[in-house]
Amino acid sequence: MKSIISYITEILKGVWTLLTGMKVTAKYFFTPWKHVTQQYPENRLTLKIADRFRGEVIMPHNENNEHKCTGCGICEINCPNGSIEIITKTLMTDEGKKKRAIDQHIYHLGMCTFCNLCVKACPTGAIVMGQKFEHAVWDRSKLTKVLNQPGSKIMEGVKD
Amino acid sequence: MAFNIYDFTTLTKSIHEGLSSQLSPTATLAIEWTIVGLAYLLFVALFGLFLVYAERKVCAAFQQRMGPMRVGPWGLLQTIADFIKLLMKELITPRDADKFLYNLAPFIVIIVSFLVISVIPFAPGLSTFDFDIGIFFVTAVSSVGVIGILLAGWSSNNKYSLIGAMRSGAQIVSYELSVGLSLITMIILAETMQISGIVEGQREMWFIFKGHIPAVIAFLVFIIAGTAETNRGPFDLAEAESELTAGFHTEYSGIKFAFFFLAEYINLFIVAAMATTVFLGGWMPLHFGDFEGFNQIMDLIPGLFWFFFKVLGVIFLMMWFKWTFPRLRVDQILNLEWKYLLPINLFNILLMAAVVLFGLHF
Amino acid sequence: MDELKEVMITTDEIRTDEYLINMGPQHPSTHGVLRLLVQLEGEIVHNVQPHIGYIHSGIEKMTESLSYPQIGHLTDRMDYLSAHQNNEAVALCVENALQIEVPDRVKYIRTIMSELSRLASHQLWWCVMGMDMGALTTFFYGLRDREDILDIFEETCGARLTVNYSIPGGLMFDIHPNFQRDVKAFITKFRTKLPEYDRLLSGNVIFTERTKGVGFLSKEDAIAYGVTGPTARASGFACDLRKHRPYSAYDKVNFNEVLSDVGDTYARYQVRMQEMWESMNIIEQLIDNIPEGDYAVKMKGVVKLPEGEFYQRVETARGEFGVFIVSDGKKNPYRVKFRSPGFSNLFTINHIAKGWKIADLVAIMSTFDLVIPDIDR
Amino acid sequence: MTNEELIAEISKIATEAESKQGFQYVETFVPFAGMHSFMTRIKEDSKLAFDYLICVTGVDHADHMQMVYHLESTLHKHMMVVKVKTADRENPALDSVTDIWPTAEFHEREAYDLLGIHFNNHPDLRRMFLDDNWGYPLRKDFKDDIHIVSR
Repeated sequence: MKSIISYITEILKGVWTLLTGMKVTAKYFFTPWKHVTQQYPENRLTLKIADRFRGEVIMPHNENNEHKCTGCGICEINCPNGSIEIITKTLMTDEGKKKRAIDQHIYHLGMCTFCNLCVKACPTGAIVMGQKFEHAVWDRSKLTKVLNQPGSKIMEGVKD
Repeated sequence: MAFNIYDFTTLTKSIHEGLSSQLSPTATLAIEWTIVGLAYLLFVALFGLFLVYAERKVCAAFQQRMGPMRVGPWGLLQTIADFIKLLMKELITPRDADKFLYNLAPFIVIIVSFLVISVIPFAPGLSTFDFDIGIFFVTAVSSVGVIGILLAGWSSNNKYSLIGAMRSGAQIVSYELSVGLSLITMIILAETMQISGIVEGQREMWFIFKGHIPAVIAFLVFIIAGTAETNRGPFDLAEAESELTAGFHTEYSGIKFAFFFLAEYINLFIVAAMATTVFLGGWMPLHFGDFEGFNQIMDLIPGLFWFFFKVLGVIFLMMWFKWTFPRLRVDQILNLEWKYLLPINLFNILLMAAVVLFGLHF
Repeated sequence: MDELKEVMITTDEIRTDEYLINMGPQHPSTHGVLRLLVQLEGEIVHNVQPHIGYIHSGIEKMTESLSYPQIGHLTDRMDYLSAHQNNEAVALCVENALQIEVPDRVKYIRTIMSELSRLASHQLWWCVMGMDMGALTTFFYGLRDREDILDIFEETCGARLTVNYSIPGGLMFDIHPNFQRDVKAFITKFRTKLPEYDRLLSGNVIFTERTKGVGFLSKEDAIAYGVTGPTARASGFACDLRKHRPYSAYDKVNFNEVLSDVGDTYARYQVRMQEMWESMNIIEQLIDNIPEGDYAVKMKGVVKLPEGEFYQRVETARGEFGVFIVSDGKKNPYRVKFRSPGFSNLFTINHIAKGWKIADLVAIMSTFDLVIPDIDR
Repeated sequence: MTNEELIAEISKIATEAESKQGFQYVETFVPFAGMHSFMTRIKEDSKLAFDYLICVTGVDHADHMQMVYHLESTLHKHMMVVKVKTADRENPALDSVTDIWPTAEFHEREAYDLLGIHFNNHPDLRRMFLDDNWGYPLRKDFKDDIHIVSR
């Protein structure tokens, strides 16, 4: 007799645990407006990207097309996977001195691991992390970018 | 030709009379067969597509998602797009597969499903066969489907498929027993095995209410065993994606896979339709004893709606199971059948016999 | 325990031929590109041989040509679910070698971040555990709650998974002004969600039947095989480094080491569930008390370690993670070895899963919480 | 047990081993001939009881290979490091400690795979990550012009 009672209570307990589980899912089934899905391309305008989000390396330019990069190459040294190449040129200053300046700051987005070490190491704060994250392109060569805009100059008073 | 949404007998009769007045009896029969066959094909295809869509939306709602939203408004055309994709996919046959059996298996599975649908009464006048051993026919034919699954697993020449098929074999053969016994419980109450007779017997009160305790137990057993029969929900051992990748249909692609897929959903419909017919009064509206006004309002709703309303309710219950519970292990699934469902069922038959014998039902 | 072992089915009477099955490299339950060569008799597992190396990325070789701050960001990519703890291990090892004492603020923030990533990792483990057992709904509930932690990471660290937040000498950034508010909101919310996990899965009779008494690992075997983390603590091996060898701010908090002496799949499951509660306790103790101060020590441009050998152990979500640096005084390490918890844990699978069914093998595998890049490195 | 006591205890059971206080832990150098018996003794000695092998690392020094074993006692909670040098660099061989700590089997396989150190009496010494015809990539003289690009 005892075994029959335990047999029945075992079944009832088991069924009870199943019903508790079903209650949890039912709660969500009957509140379908609480869904967590985000419909990505449609919600683009309302999408919140954190300010610190590391999407790509960019070099901000001011309205006079000036940047802060001196071409020192510290970011190139700090990059763990060789995504940055610095090509410098020599300029003559007004006093007739030779001065090193950036010619091309080449950035291979395809190789970048977004570790932030270049931005952290930059002595003049010339490069920062941008929040753009939609980088898909059809041609891999488009992932190699030149960060300094054509014809740009270094800002007044930035020294390395 | 008067069209009565409450009773399709006039419609079918007028078609029959119209045809036989023009043609010879053989030709009439041939045309009628074609019409019925096409009607079933169309129904299965559309209802299958609908069920796939419904399953996706239901499971999405359980999981706090939105489900398909891209193809068509609210993703309504998603399953159609998927079906077109399946039609266009390459049919792959493994090199060392048993070609004949490999190609035969999906057809066995789908033909069996069609056979069982033929006895289900959708509404007054809307059923094809009405044997005096209808229930017996359902249990007999539906157990043939397992042969298709076994063949699929064996002939694919894939170890995962074979394990899946063997699990499925053990499972379906065991659960046949519970399905059969729970139906027998209700036959004691209905006193007939003819499906139209069973539905007719529920005009005043559905059997699940009429038979109270034993009927409710039989209903629960039937739903559990039926879920196991369809290889769904917590009993999807034969597919068990996290263990056997896709089980018995691992090697199938394109339309052959679609057959298995469709058969699964038709079987879902069959189990729900049988539960509806035997326990929930088929197309009969809900009646409560002496509440005349209430009963008359219920009568206004056509039988076809009642039938599908109840079927979808049962299907929802089975989907709810599937999206809540983890999967059982193969020995546990057999334990559940032989140690729990079968003894309960046998006891329940005695209980039902006593209830009927002493007239304790309502 | 002996009674439970009798449940194991022995088929001495009925014998069929053994056959081999390749589970993986592409298989839903190996959680990555891991291949298990399983020797089966019917459904019963006779032998499991893990084959690894499909995503071996040679991180140990790569580190030999990188500077110390650069090593850290590679460890994100090993055990990507414990990315912050891995970063912390490298940072602590270098700081230890250079005898740098970081400010208390750094220690507190590192501890909070470690616990947050442990929570996120355990949440994902719970999702996948449910999915391996066939309950697909768990996956979405777990991911839903994990999203909050990842948002906190994104706000403060700038990345969701490969955070690279702890660097030698401190942190990459100071915490975001909203950090404390968000973490507290998350803890409040998750305290109501975690019981739901229990109602949905832990209590479920099907789940307990499938996990209780399945896949035993004894304490002696756990130690002998070098199993660590929640997997070992479920067998009674007290190996929580946060408790026994505290680093960062773990000596300032009060928490329990979750232990169980059963050692079956269900115990491993429960230990992880309880650890989530403990992690929340730790975070709550620290979050309001983050001291003011600098978020990093000023380091030299080129970090050079003194000649010698340095070893640092931390507790990640999967177990003991070790960094062993052999330095010859140059700016690049001479040799770096990462002792990954998954590596040692994985190879007990043959020992544990022998004699159980395939379905149990899947359940046992998922309680190991394997991350394949962590094993392959 | 403090590190000084540990050094004294180790020298008591093994005279051939020379121990010193390293940067963090007690470091013991053992000649390769007696390493297996030394390892057995430190595991079985009740005062030392080093039953947990944390980490096994192979290091390629220019003229020899070195295996570094990080050990902990789960009972006494003390740690030590055992270092063993191989005689030969090109074809290094050592005794396997798999029979003492089963976990060593896989760490040794890894060392064999990446450094080419052969372990005597190892039950299953196969390559772990790489193909049989690869070199030993963690050796300092390993060259692979196709896969390794250095700046």
